[in-house]
Amino acid sequence: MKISVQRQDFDAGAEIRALSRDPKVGAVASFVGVVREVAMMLEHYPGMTEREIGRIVEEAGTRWKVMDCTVIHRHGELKPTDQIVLVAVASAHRGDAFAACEFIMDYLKTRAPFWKKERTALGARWVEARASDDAAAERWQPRIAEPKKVG
Amino acid sequence: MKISVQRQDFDAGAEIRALSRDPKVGAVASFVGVVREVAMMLEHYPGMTEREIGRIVEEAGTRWKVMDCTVIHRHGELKPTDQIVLVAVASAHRGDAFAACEFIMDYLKTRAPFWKKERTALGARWVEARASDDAAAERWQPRIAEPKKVG
Amino acid sequence: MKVKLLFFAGLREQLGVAGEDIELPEGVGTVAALRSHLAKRGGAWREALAEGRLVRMSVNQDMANPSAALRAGDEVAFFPPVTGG
Amino acid sequence: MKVKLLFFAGLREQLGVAGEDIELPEGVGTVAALRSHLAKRGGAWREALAEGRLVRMSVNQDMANPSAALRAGDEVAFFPPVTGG
Repeated sequence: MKISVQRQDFDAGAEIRALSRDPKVGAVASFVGVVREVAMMLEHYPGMTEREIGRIVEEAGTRWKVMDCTVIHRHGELKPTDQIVLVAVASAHRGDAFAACEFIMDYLKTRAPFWKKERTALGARWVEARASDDAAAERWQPRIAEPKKVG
Repeated sequence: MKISVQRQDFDAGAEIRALSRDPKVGAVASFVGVVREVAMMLEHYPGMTEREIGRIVEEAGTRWKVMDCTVIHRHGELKPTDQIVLVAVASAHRGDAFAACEFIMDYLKTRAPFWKKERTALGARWVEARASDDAAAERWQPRIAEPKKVG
Repeated sequence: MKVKLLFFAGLREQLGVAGEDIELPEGVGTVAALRSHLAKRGGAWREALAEGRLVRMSVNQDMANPSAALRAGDEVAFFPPVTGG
Repeated sequence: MKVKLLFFAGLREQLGVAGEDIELPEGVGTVAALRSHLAKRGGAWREALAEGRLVRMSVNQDMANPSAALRAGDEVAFFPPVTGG
């Protein structure tokens, strides 16, 4: 497992390649988030960020057969078309790899302490958290079972 | 849209990067299939393969907001840990990118004319089609509506 | 009328031939009829194309149903269920 | 007891401070109590930490509920809902 919070860019291909060195790996699902249209500054909480991502990845490992995983999240100044985040998950089969990768992204969006400040033409403004991201993370929650009636 | 059926390896990172040049792209979901444990020869039907992948990608574009897409599938002799296939989908948002990428992979597995022949210690054998792959593709089928009763 | 036949993967190996051009006899006008026609050659042909065997067919590089009609010059391929990806 | 405070993003800018070490008065033993205590400083503090405002809190780099207990030496952070990824 590799978790890195860094200023510099990353090479998704090299990271994916590194995850497929184990001959038991048959599938690597990955996601790259990219800056759209507006430049931004990404602030984070050093220390907690890595810990939180580690917990998210660990949680994914309890739900799916994850053989290895790499998460890289950039911080600092980013401009349109810059890569922001990479989540890559290696598994024997593609179903596990896809599900774990999407799960990690959804949770990263709602739990990892990063904040985006957009540099718009009208000035800088902090991006507001989106309800759709909460909803995306929410769908992975186990439904709480109805309490059993004691007769 | 880029579709390539080729012998040589590919650089997933460069392909992902190429899909994020458009500043409207915010998400690139991708999948790399890798040879597990046993060397193999991958045969295909030149011409039909590219057409069929094109149809699969087009179908994905009618279901999700796909901004661009790259599919590379290798053929010929491959050994363990070699990359076999890349599907990368660019979209504004991650939900569309993930769904379209998984859909294309599932359909590729059941519709694109490729056949794997494994080189095992006991000799070469053609891989049998798996029911689980049919099931994976099947789940994307729209449920057929019950015919309406005419009174 | 003449059509072009192609065979792939295990089916190609079993038949010992990758393709051939054949003249279809009167009455062989669909993919299913062509399959039966070829199976009648006996030996490996009967075995590989027997009704119980899972064989996929395409016409001019489009997946085809058994009832698909054939026309002169068509490229008709026979192959096992696919296993790529 | 002493705790270390950290503020991030819009909250840090609104308060004009990234962090401070403070001595907690008697009776301020939970994250919620600390928040109220800080809000009583008035001005930007009252506004930024008012009950209606969505503020997330962590203790020693773990997300914390308002009822989480504080201990001497804790690192307590206040920040807006996250927007990474």
